[in-house]
Amino acid sequence: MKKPARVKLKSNPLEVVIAGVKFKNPVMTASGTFGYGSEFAAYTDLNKLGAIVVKGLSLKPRAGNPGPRTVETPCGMLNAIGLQNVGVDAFIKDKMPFLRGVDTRVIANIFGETIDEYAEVAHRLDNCPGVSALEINISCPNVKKGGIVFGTDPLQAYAVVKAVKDAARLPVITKLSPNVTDIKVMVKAVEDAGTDAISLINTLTGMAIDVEKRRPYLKNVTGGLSGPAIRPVAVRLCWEAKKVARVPLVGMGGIMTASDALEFLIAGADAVQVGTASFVDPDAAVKIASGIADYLKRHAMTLGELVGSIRV
Amino acid sequence: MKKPARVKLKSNPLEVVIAGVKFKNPVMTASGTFGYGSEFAAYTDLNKLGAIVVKGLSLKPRAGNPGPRTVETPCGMLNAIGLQNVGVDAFIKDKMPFLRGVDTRVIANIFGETIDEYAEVAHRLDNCPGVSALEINISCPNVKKGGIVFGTDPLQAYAVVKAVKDAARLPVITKLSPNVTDIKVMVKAVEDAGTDAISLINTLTGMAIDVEKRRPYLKNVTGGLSGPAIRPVAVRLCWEAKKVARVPLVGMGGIMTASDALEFLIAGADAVQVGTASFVDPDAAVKIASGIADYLKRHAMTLGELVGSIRV
Amino acid sequence: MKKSPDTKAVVLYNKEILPGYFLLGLKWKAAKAAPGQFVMLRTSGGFDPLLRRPLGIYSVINAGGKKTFGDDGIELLYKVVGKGTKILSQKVKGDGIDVLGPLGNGFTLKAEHENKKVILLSGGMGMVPLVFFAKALGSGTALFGCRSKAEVQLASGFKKNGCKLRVATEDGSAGEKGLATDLLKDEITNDSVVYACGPVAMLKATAAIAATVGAVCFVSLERAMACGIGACLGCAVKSGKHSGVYDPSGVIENREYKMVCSDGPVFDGADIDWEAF
Amino acid sequence: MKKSPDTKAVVLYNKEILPGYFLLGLKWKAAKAAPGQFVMLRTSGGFDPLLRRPLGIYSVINAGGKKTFGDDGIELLYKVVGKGTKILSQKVKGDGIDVLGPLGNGFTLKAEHENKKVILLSGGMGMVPLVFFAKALGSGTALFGCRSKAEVQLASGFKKNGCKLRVATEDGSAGEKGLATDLLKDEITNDSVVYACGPVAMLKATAAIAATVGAVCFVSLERAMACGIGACLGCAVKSGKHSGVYDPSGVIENREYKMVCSDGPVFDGADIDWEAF
Ligand SMILES: Cc1cc2nc3c(=O)[nH]c(=O)nc-3n(C[C@H](O)[C@H](O)[C@H](O)COP(=O)(O)OP(=O)(O)OC[C@H]3O[C@@H](n4cnc5c(N)ncnc54)[C@H](O)[C@@H]3O)c2cc1C
Ligand SMILES: Cc1cc2nc3c(=O)[nH]c(=O)nc-3n(C[C@H](O)[C@H](O)[C@H](O)COP(=O)(O)OP(=O)(O)OC[C@H]3O[C@@H](n4cnc5c(N)ncnc54)[C@H](O)[C@@H]3O)c2cc1C
Ligand SMILES: Cc1cc2nc3c(=O)[nH]c(=O)nc-3n(C[C@H](O)[C@H](O)[C@H](O)COP(=O)(O)O)c2cc1C
Ligand SMILES: Cc1cc2nc3c(=O)[nH]c(=O)nc-3n(C[C@H](O)[C@H](O)[C@H](O)COP(=O)(O)O)c2cc1C
Ligand code: FES
Ligand code: FES
Repeated sequence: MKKPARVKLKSNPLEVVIAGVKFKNPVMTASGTFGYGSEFAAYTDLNKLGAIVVKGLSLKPRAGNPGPRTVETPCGMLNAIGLQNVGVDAFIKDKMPFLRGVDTRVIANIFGETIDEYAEVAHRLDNCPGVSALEINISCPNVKKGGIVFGTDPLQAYAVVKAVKDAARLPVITKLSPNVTDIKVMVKAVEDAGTDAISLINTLTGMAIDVEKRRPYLKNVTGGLSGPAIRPVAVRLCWEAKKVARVPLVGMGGIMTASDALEFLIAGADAVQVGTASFVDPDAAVKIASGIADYLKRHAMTLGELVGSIRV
Repeated sequence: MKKPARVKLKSNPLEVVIAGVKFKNPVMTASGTFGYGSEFAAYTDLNKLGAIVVKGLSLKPRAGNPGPRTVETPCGMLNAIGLQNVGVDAFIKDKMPFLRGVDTRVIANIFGETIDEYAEVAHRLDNCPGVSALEINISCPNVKKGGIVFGTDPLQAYAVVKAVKDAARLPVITKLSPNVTDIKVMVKAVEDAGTDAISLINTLTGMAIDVEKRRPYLKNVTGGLSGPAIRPVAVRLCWEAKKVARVPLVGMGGIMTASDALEFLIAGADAVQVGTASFVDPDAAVKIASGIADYLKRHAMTLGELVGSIRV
Repeated sequence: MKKSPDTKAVVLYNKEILPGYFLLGLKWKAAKAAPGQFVMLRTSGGFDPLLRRPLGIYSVINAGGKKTFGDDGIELLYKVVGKGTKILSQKVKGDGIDVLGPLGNGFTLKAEHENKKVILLSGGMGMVPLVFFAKALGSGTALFGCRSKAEVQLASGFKKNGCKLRVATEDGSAGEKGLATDLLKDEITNDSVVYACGPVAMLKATAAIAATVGAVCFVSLERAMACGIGACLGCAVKSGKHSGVYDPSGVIENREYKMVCSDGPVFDGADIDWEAF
Repeated sequence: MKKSPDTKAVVLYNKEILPGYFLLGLKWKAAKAAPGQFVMLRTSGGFDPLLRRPLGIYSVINAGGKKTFGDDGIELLYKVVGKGTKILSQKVKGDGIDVLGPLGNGFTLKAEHENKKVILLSGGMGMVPLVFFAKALGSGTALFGCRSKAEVQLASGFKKNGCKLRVATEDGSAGEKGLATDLLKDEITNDSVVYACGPVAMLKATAAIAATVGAVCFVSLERAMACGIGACLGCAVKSGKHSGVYDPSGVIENREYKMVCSDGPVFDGADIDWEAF
């Protein structure tokens, strides 16, 4: 036992391989909460991130929803951005050069109003140097067409993932919605379609009302709830997904600290994503990665031993 | 317009009729968070409550789950009580005499492991003086049999409600689970079965992990998430249910203040229930009722005008 | 039917008596309390932390009593362990705090135990209710265990209140090296009555030792609490009326759940299913 | 690539200058700021409130400058409106506060506007960035509107910084009775450049008045902000490059969304789709 331990000390104890891609640590920034990476360059060391998952990309640029688009709720926030983004071509042309200069992995979060659109976006990213994987957003609750429909119907989810797998050679992570009766059905559907990994959870659909105006705070009426408020639901879904999943899981939902991230890893996630926390502290993801390293050292465990180590 | 306004001033502006039952105000205490009422007698004026919904009752007394049964989460708490209760007969014999002495409505929350058990509990309460309505808990996530299975499957939900309606003449409120893909399907199912009103939401299923011990905090592993954290989800579900519901709605989930309660009323609930807030402040429900009265006065509105007044 | 009782307390002082340990004096009208009772207090006006925090009562301040502040009130003694106690430690004189209580059933010396040898056994913050109880008793043998010398001062109240005090530290830096239950083994006889409060492992061992020698023992338990008044049924411990001797190797079946907040926090040590804790 | 910049500020003072209005002096290394920029600060260490709060910069404190505290830092002026500002108001000298910034693009007097008549128009707390701007300009006409006499003092900084000040109160209890935009109608000519900050209705009216007389106008907007650095895309306002005159009755189509935090908070008033606000 002693020899391998010494070998491990020399290598990177946080390294993790998901869907064939090696990440320097299991802490990624969640899509939509970290822009295209450059926005955070002045506030954190991007080179210390496991990966940057960029804002959801569609075929054409999207203007997004009218404002107000966000509102704070107890230990959380609602957002209805409406997937405003520069479009996949502008992303490849204008955003990737910066990202290629960062020593981290780039995961492109993709979105479409139709299955064909998903496939086309995936296809265009497939040949873009520096993109390590695709994350399929089948679960965004804030757009009229697509999004949540694909994310709550196993047949539709299957079709989207299948189309993306056929259109691209890049590893595919499918991001699931929590707004379903049984996450296990969704896990099986996207696995059957060939997804290489699963990330969860996207936001819970919520709503907040300005009682003085008797109007919803968000122009879009409903929005996606994120932040620490949803963490117990996210950990539970991650743990339920783990029971049936054959592919690696990437857990998220309300991770603010290393301890929060550890809950997901212990529940069975191979990696985590940090979302809303980056708004509160732009350096959160980096701090969380180092907190996980501290924990592993303190408990003399490897990351592999930690993942799924929950005893119920 | 002036005359009716003066008439209204003399009557009770908070009075509301739900399923044929008149309540002095639209603020009830939620099942499981207010014991059998007597526990709170020293801390609040029970006579000022719209109704007391008692802890879920089963046919036989239930011991409940081993502890720990609760854990705090960000702006919320998880519970896995396991429906510990004295059983319907002891309730009628030992708890009702006290409750009959309180000048408020009593709603009996009922639960069964089988459809027959639901029907039998309902039947025994049907002849108990002082019980004004039944609330069917088809949505408790913390017991092995029954509970959540009935609450997430429209056919099972239909069967439970139908059986209770056939077994009792008391008005029936069916309490829905938020852990479903489409609340509208559940609304329709229980309406078709003849429910007189719908209450929502019960807790969201969640989980929290002690990362030092790498064990779930709750002995039951998962538990029900309640408190302000879930309010945006609850308001959204209430608003969605309202779009299709023909029967009155009783909204709940994270109501801590009058303003929170108003969100539900504005979204379309005819009344609200206050749960976790009573732990934080045993007088919360009474304060919320008086806060709603203040709001109506300040905005020169009737309760009827307020309900469903949201403009989207 | 009573209206809401007075839950409004005002901070008289909030002193760090040892690093991380605070003595909180509260002016509070509702300050009628018995040893072993506790209060539930809101540490913040917001909802994170959401729930009240349970704290044992360390002493009662009576206008005109020994400690005179011109006010009735209570003293709490707490250790900063998480976000609630952290926020509490930042309160200053004059701040308002919402306090519910006094709650639960505390320590009492029953008539049938009056001639027995009284042992007050505590570990760490478990001394809080027992120092209060010592004041009521005016005598007894106090056994106190803690990590090291730094915390020994916590037990000074026992001596002030007329008890003989023996201390054990885990690292041997003060008193005897070892656990409070090691001292207990010295002191206990079949004619002792033991009152204990501290970590669950200590209480479990205490119940076993008492059962072995045939002594009576009462323990004050801790559980995460949401309501503190017996309503949420969250603070359950497996228990039950039985009169047999506690057998740590056996499993006691068919025990009811008791609520720590309203049935306790003080229980007969023989009445707890320690295996299920 | 930079590591995390210094976000640690320390409270120098936090004075209630008017009931409900606080002047907060922060010692802060990162205190390089231009008028109209803002900071995002964490009001509590917990997660309720969760998000940072945006506050405009009222002045920069320079060691050796006019206001000498021996420290570099900034001054913020805020009104207590909700839970975040409430918590903020309880901070005392020496407390740490986490501050991100300075953020956004503020007010500048462009070369092509240097010979125009400068009007600084503000309502309520909207005076904050404009008093700072006035200091940089050293002259100009300041128009300030507020509810009543009690708040007039907020505008005193304009005079100190060399501006002519005219005040309007809604209730007529001080200055002229009416709105700041009533004063604007008096003062504005086609050769004016107006800088405005305040309630959205005021800004909308200002843009309309400026468009009518053919003046240039810049407005500082407010939106709920999650990140403050252009990443969440939450603080969007409908805008777009166009050079026509603003027509409040018409709808301007095909305008892009701009982010208040990173594209603004100061925008050309003619560049905002006021109907969609
Ligand atoms: C009846 C009773 C009387 C008590 N009397 C005292 C007292 O006199 N002085 C004192 O310092 N403490 C006392 N405690 C413990 C005290 O309630 C906890 O330390 C406090 O609630 C922690 O709150 P927090 O927000 O600071 O910590 P949290 O952030 O909630 O948690 C920090 C750590 O403390 C643990 N913890 C949380 N709640 C409890 C709890 N109820 N019991 C045990 N561990 C807990 C958590 O597991 C975690 O590891 C008492 C507890 C009970 C049930
Ligand atoms: C760029 C910018 C600069 C600002 N500069 C200042 C300043 O210098 N001084 C100052 O006092 N205030 C300023 N504000 C407004 C300030 O951010 C809000 O008053 C503050 O965030 C309220 O926080 P709270 O937690 O106290 O209130 P909350 O509890 O969040 O809300 C209380 C009330 O304030 C409203 N509110 C919340 N957030 C905002 C917001 N961002 N803008 C407008 N209304 C809001 C809510 O709708 C609610 O009615 C600025 C806002 C922006 C966007
Ligand atoms: C402002 C905002 C924008 C988001 N945009 C996207 C998106 O474009 N694509 C996506 O898959 N998820 C998006 N999400 C969801 C997050 O990636 C993440 O799943 C969710 O916020 C839960 O994690 P958190 O609680 O850590 O924020 C967004 C979330 C927020 C708050
Ligand atoms: C400790 C606890 C026990 C509960 N027990 C029951 C129950 O017996 N029957 C039931 O229908 N709901 C039960 N609930 C759910 C509540 O009635 C309510 O639906 C939920 O807590 C959401 O409301 P809140 O956020 O205001 O607490 C319980 C909730 C809590 C916190
Ligand atoms: S804490 Fe609620 S029953 Fe004990
Ligand atoms: S606040 Fe996030 S983009 Fe402006």
